[in-house]
Amino acid sequence: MNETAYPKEVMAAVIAHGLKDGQWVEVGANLPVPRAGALLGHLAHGPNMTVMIAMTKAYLRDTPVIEEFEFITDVGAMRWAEAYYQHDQLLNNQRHRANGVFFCGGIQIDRFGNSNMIGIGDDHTKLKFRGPGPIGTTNATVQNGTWHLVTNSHDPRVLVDRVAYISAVGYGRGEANLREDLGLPNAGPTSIITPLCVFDFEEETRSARLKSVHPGVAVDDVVAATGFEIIVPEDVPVTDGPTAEELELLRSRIDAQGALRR
Amino acid sequence: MNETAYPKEVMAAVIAHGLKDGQWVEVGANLPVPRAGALLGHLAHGPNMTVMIAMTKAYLRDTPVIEEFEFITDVGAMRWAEAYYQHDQLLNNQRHRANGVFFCGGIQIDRFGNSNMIGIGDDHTKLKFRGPGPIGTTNATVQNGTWHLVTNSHDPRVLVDRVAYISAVGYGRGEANLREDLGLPNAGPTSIITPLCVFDFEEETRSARLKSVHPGVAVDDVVAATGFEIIVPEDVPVTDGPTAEELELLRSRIDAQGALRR
Amino acid sequence: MSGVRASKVIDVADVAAQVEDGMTVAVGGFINSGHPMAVVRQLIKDGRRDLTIVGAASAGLETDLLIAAGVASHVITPYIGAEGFAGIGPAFRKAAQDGSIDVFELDEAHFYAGLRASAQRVPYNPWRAGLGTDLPVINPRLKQYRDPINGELLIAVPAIDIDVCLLHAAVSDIYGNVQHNGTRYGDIAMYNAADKTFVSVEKIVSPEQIRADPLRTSIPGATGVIRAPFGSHPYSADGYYVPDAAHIQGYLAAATTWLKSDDRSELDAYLDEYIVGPADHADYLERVGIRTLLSLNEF
Amino acid sequence: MSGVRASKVIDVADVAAQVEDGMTVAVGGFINSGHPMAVVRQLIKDGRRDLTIVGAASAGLETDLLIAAGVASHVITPYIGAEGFAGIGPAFRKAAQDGSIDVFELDEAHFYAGLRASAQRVPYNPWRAGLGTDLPVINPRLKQYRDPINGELLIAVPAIDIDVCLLHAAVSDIYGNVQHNGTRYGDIAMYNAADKTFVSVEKIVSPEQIRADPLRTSIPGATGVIRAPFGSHPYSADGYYVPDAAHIQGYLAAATTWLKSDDRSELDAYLDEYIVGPADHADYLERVGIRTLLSLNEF
Repeated sequence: MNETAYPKEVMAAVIAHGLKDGQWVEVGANLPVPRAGALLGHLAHGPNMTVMIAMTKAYLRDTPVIEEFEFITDVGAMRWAEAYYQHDQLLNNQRHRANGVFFCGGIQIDRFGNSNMIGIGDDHTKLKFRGPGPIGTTNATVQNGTWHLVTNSHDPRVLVDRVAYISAVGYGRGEANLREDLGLPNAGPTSIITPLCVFDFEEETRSARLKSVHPGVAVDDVVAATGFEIIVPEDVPVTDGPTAEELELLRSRIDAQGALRR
Repeated sequence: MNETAYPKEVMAAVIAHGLKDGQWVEVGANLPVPRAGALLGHLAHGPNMTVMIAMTKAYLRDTPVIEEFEFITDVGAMRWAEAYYQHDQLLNNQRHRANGVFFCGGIQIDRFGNSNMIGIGDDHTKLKFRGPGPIGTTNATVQNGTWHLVTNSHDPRVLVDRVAYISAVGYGRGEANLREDLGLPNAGPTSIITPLCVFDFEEETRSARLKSVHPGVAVDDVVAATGFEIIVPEDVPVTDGPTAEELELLRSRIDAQGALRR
Repeated sequence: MSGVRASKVIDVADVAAQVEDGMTVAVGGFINSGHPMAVVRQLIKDGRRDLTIVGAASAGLETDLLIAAGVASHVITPYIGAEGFAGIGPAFRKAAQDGSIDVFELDEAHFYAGLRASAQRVPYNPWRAGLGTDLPVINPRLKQYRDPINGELLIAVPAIDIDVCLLHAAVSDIYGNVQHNGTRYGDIAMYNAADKTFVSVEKIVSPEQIRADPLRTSIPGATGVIRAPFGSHPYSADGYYVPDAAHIQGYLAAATTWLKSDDRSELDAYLDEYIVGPADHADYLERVGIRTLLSLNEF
Repeated sequence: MSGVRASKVIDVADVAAQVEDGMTVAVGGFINSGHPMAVVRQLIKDGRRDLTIVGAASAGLETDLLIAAGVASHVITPYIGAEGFAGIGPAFRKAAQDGSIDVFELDEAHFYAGLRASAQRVPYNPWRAGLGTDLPVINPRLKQYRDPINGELLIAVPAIDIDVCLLHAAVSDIYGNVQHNGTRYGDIAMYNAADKTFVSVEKIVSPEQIRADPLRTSIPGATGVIRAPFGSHPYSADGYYVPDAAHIQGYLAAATTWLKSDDRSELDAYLDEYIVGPADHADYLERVGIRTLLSLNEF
C-alpha cells in the first residue's frame, strides 16, 4: 500500500477527525469526500454516530465493504436501513439536527464562510452562470450544530472575496454577533476544507485563516490558488492526514473503488 | 321486525340522508348515533365515501356485520384498513377535509349553533362544571365543508340560549357574515340533530328553526324541552326516518347489538 | 476501529430520575391505549411535583392519575377522559373545578401546531381555526394577530417544548430504534418536540428484525428504551392486550368519590395498593395477577 | 344498497387533459428516481404552455425536460440537476441564463414550509433559516417579518398551492390507495398541497394486498391511478429498475448542445424521437426497446 495519502484522502481524514461519537451526519450521493470522511469517523471512532445514508438511518460498522452509490435514491444504499427518513418529515422536524454536522459546498465560497449555490451575474433574473440552487444548504447550515465548507476545487474563481449571492450565510461581512442577532442557533462555520489546506476563521474579524496545509503543499501554493486575502499565521502546521489504520479503513472498506485516489 | 324506528334510529337516518356519495366522514368510538348514521350512508348510497374509522381509512360495504367498538384505539376496528391516519399527520394536513362532514357534540349547544366543550361557570380558572375539553371540535368545524351539531340529550340545560364558552363557533350571536369575516372556509353548521327533532338555521337571523319533528313528537314537546326560543314555521313536517331497507341495514349489519334501540 | 455501539436499554427508575420537579413532560398514547404506565407510576412513587404534563391529543386516565396524585400542576391537552368508561377524567374535573390546576385550553390542531413549532425551532405556528371562539380569550397564549403577507386574522400557537417525552410502543432493538403497531397516534409529534425521549416496549427484538422493515420504525433514536411487558396496563397495547376494564373502573370509582365528596380515602388506597406499594413494575404486575393479565387478549 | 365503488384507473391522455395552460403542476420523485414520466411526456406532446412546475425538493431532468420543451415558464424547486450525470440541469441553466424562466429561489426547508401552508390552509408558514442570506432579497416572496409573540425576525414562506400533482409509485389498488417502495421522498407533502393527484404505478394490485399492510399506504386517496410499468423510465423506480444511464446521457448531450451553442437541433430530434413521435407510453417503451428495459435490473 502506498502510505502517502492522496489529497482527497487527507480531506476525508480532516472530516473524520472533526467528528465526535454520537453526532448525526448525512452522507450524500456523488460527494465522495464528505461521504468517506463521515464513514471514516463512523468506522474509526464513531460507533454511536447516526449516519444518514440515502435517506435512511444506517449502522455500517458490520459491513465489510461499503460500496459507493451513485444516486441518493439508490435502493442498494438502503440495505442497511434501521429507519427511513421521509424527506418532507426530515425537513419538517429540525430539533434533533442540533447534534448534527453538515458539509456545505458552493459554486463560490468567500473569506467569511458564505456560500453561493445560486449563480453568478449581477442580474438574478438573467444570470451569467446559473448554479444548481440552494438545495438544502440554506437550512442545513442553520439547523446543524456544527458545519464546514468543503470544496474539491481550490481555485481563485471558487474561493472568492465575496460571493455573488449568499445562499448559506457564514459570517456575512464579518459583523460582530451577526448570527446571534439573526437568531441563528449555531456559531457559524468551523472551517473550509480544500484539497490543499484547511482554513478556520479568525475570532475577531471572522475572516478565513490558514489553519494547516496538507502534506507537500506550501503556503505560497495556497495563497496563489486563493481568490481572497488569507490570514496566514507565523507557524502553519501540516494537516494531520489519515493514520495507517485510517488509510487501511479508507482503501479497503470505504473507498475500495478508489474515488479518492484520483 | 318492529317497523317503527327508535329515536336514535331516526337520528341515524337523518345523518345518513344528509351524506352524499364521495364525501369523507369520521366514525368515532362511543358515539353510536353518528357512527350508525355515517355507516348507513356508506352502505345505503355511499360506495365512494371515505370512511375514517379508528384512525384508518376503511371500506365496509363487504363486511356482513360491522361490530361496534368501544375504543377509538381498538385494533379490532382497524381490520378493514386500507390506510392509516397517523393522528398528527391528519391534523397537520387539512386541505383534503374540505370534502368532509363532521358531527359536533357539546355539553351546551346554543340557538346560533355554537358549541361548548370547555365547562360551565363564570371563572374559567375555577369552573362549576369542567367539560372534557375541545378535543378536535374547534378545528373540525372549520376544516370540514359540512357540519352538524348532534346531541343525545334534548334538554333545556344542553340546548341553551347562549353557551358559557364557545369552543366551536357556529354563527356567533347571529352577526351577518361573521364566518366570512373571520376567514372560516365553510358556511357554518347545517343543523342540530336531537332525539326529538331537527333544527336548521334561519337564513336571516342565523337562529335555530324547527325543521322537522321526529315521528310521534309534538312541536310543543320540543318547545318545552328546549332552553332557547325556537323559530317555529307554520308547517313543521315529520322527519324522514329510515326506509325499510335502511332499517334492515341498521339492525342487521350496523347496529346488530342494538345500541340505537335503547 | 475503536468503541462499541452502546445499548440504550435503561430501567424504569433511571428514566424517572431524569425528570425533575417543574419540567414539561409528555406522555404518549391515546385515551385508553399506549401509555407508558410503568414510568408514569414511578413518577408518582418518586413524589415528583409541579410537572407540566403534555398529554396526548386525546389524553386518558394516565393524565388524570398524575393530577390525582398531585404530580401535575399544569396540563396541555385538548381532552382528558376515557370514552365509554368516563366522558371526563374525574380528577381532572376536580382539580379544574377547584382551580388547583392550570389548563392550557386548546384544540388538537393547536396542540400539534405547538409541537410542530418546537420541532421546527420556530417560536410559533399559525392556525386559522379558533377565531371566533373563546379559546384565545380564556387562553391568551393563543394569540390573535394579522398575518404578515395578506393581513388575514390568524392565531399564533406558541411552541410546546418538551423536556422529557415518555412513550410506550410495541418493540425496539437495544439501540433505540422503536417500532409501533397500529397508527402511532401522536407519539412521533411528541418525540419531535422533545429534548429526551424514553420508550417502554413490550419486547426488545433483534436489530435484524428492525431492519427487516425500516418503514415501520417510528422513533429512530430513543434516548433510552425500557423492557416493559404489559407496560401500558391497565390500558391497551396495540396487538398485545386490551384495556383492563375492571381495573380502570376501580380507579374511576375512587377518583369519582374524591370528585363528588372530597373524600380521598379510596383514591389514596388505590395509590397505595398499585403505585406506592409495589417495589417495581414486576411487583405491580404481581398485584394485578397473571390470570388477569392473561385474560386481556386482543380479541 | 345502491351504487358500486368506482374504479380510479385512468389513462395517461385523460390525466394530461386535466392540466390546463397556466396551472401549477407538481412532479414527484427525487433527482434520478420516481418521476411520472409517461404523464410528463404527454404534457409535452399536448403542447402545454406556461405551467408553474413544482419540482421535487431535489428535482431532476424531468423538470429540465419540461423547461427544454417550453412547457414550464415558472419553477418552484431548490435544485434542478442529476447528481453524477450533471450537476446542474442544462436546459434549466440555459433558460435561467436567458431570463426566459422565473425561478422561485428557495431552500428545501422553505419548499416544504410552503407546501405545508397549503396543506394547512394558512397563508404562510414561518421559518428561521434564510435570514442573512440573499434569498429574501432576490425572491421577495420570501418575506422577512417580526413574529407576533416575541418579535423575532423570521421568514414567511407563502403557501404553494398545487392544481394537479403527478406522482409515480410502486403499486395501487383500483381505488386509488397507493403504496410506495422506499422512503417516499417528498411525494406525500405534494399530495397534501394539491387539489388533484394522479399517480402512475408499476402495477395495480388487489385491495387485499393493500390491506395486508395499511401502514405502507402513502397516498390514501389518489384522484386517479395510471397503469404504467416502466412509467418512470429513464429514471429509476425503487425496487423495480435503475436509471437508464445511456438514455439520460443522450438527453443531456442534446440539452447541453442547446446550452452551449444555442443549437436546438439535437434536442428537437430527441423530443421527436421519444416524445412527439410515440403514439403512447407503450410505443415509447418499444422505441427504448425491451432488451434495454430488461437490462435495468435493480442490482
